[in-house]
Amino acid sequence: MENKTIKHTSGFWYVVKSLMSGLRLTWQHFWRATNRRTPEYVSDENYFKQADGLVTLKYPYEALPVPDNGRYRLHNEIDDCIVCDLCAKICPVNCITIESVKATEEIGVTSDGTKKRLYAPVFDIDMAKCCYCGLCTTVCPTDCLTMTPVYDFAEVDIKNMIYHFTDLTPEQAEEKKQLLAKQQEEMAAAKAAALAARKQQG
Amino acid sequence: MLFYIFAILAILSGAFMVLTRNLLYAGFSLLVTLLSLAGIYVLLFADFIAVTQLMVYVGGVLVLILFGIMLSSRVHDKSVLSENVNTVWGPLVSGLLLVGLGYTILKAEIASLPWLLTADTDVLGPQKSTVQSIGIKLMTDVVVPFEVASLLLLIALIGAAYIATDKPKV
Amino acid sequence: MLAFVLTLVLLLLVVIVLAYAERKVAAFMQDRLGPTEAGPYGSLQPALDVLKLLQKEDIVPAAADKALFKLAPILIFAAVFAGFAVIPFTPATVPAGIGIGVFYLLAIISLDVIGLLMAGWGSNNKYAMLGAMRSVAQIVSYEIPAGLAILSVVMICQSLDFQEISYQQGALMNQFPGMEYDMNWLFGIRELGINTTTIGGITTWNIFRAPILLVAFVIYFIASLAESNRAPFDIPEAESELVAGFHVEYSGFRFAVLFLAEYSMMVLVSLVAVVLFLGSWNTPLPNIGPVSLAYWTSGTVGEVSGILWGAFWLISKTFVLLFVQLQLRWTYPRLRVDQLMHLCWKVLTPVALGVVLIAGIWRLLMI
Amino acid sequence: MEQIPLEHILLLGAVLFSLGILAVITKRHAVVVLMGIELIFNAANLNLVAFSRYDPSLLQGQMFSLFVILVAAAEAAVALAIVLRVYQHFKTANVNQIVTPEK
Repeated sequence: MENKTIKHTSGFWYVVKSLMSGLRLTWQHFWRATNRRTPEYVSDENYFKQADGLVTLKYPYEALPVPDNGRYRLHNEIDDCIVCDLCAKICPVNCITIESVKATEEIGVTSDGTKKRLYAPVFDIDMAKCCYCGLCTTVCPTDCLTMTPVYDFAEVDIKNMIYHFTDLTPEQAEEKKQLLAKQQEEMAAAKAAALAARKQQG
Repeated sequence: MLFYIFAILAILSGAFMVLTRNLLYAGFSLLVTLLSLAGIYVLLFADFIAVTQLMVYVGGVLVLILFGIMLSSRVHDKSVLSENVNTVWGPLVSGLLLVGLGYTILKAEIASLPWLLTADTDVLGPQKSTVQSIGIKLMTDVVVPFEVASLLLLIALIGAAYIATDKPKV
Repeated sequence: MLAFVLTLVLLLLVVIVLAYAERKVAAFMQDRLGPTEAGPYGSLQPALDVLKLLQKEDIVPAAADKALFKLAPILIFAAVFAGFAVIPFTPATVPAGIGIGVFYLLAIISLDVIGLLMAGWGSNNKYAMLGAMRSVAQIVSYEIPAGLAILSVVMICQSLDFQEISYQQGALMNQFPGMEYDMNWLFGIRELGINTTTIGGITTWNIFRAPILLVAFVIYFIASLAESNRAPFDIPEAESELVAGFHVEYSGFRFAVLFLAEYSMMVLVSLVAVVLFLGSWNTPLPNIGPVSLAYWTSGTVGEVSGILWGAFWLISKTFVLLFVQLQLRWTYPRLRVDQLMHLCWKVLTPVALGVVLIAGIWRLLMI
Repeated sequence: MEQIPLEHILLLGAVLFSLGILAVITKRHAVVVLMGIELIFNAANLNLVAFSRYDPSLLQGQMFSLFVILVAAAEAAVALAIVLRVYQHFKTANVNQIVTPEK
């Protein structure tokens, strides 16, 4: 870089001039206060051409648009979820809690054709803990866990930051658990019967 | 009547100044005394003196005194409190003085002095203010004291600045 | 009593407008929006602020000197408010028209200093104490150049009465009792032979009829900024070092009173500047031949038209000066203490002394 | 305006004067002693102004009191400078403790 020596000028008129230039600057900003920045998307050609004027946007009424693929709040499409628990395992801050109950038979098919064999009586994501790393969405085998462009989800009570994605009511969950227990009992009984039959044979 | 209110205020705050042990309170009660005296000066047709009293005493001397108190006492211990000494003969002397002065004043029957009875008491005159006559007098009759006073002020200023400056230790 | 209430209400109104203007002007100069929510364009914001302050708890620190702490805001406000008593608002109305108004004003402002010391000491807080000490040192110092600048006006006008000084600066001069035959000359120089007595308007403002007073005006304006603790002379309440200066410990109603006193001080010094230098309540428009703009925009003395025109001109000029104060606050950085004292004692005071000397000579040219 | 009786003003002056004397005698802090002296000055001034009312053309009392105020200001400035100096040296502003130790 060019080595420029700073010139120290002094003297009455220099002082007046510098004081005036300061006033001129603030006056110019005051004068341009009629212009306001418009809430435009970054790809808009006007976006970088608003050097003058007020930069504040009145947020709840106006907001800069976010990209369509913005990655903010997590959303789980429970119909497509196979409750594989991968997301909970990879989460670095442990913000996902999943409990699973085996289904007695095949429940259905996700939109990409995978068979669903597990119920999820608990599928909670604590957005207050989430660090928005996006690892859970990468590992999700059925692409049911996604990040949405919603970014304004402040709550008064921090408990409301826990999002419940399960589609089962507690009663249903209890019912499924009992079904599973019954099936397992039956299977155990069948197994015991089969074992006893084999012993008799042998 | 306004004069008696001011007089009682001046005496009470003056007494409080003497009685209180807190130096700061003494300073602020002196403020009340000075203000009520300024009020009395207005009642005595001395508006210029009254405003000068405000300007010099309240704006100057009292601020100096308060600064003096704050700088010459440690803030966080009890040193803004000051003990009284001579509690016996101090009040005695001043009480005797008061009695003597009061006796003299009452005995003198000042109101019936011949030159007071004949004196003209229309101080303000047509201009409703003493400023003009004081200004003229400062430039004519008392011009020498005026100049000497300005010299005195200059000397006091230089002297005070010199005394209070921190001299480098030799 | 009526004058007291009227002045207080008027002052409150002006202060509320000023508080709103300060926030809006500051926002616009920093490319922000400022208050927008309360009322149209946020105009109810200052009123709501006052309401909020009044509802707040009145906290008196446990270690504070209770009596002094409680008394100080009242004393500060009383000192500033007493200054308004001698300001002539219109040709016919002045709350207390005393003959030595200018001198009285200078004296009563110095009462403010005592209140500041009281607040600083009473808070028993090192920041408050430091702020009060700085504030007092600053106000006492800057009273000298301000006083000298005012002195030069008094020498030109030959009066300590604000109303007389006001009348001298306009086309209505000869209507003041005792000045029926006085005359104004262009630039105050009789030898030029141009009589501006009936032209009035801006040609008879003090900064125009004795141009040396323009210098005095600049000196007074700078000193008045320092006296009202405004930026760039706001070291007494320098947020980054002293939190808030002498009013750190105040909250609720007492803080509201201190806030009011601070803004009243700004209004007062601007009013004094307008009255002494910028033609008081006189119109800036001169009479040009048959087009007697000055008379048309002055109304008749003592009637409603005169009162309205006078108040209008006085208040609009005051707001121009207040706007400049606000703009200065958002333009210049804060001065250091030594720079502050340097400016006062080594720049402003000698220049002001020179102005007093020249004003004396100028007065000789005027007669 | 009603005339204030001269005796009452003089009595007020006498009371303030004795209070000032009392402060000077009984107080130990140098600044309070100074305050007592200021009170005495004011008492004297009050008398001067009171008598000046009967001297409208000359105003000698008012002129005198003007100079008294002026001298008081000068005196206060110098006295406080001395008090500060004394405080720095002796670490006290108590007039009874300011004693130069004999060697």
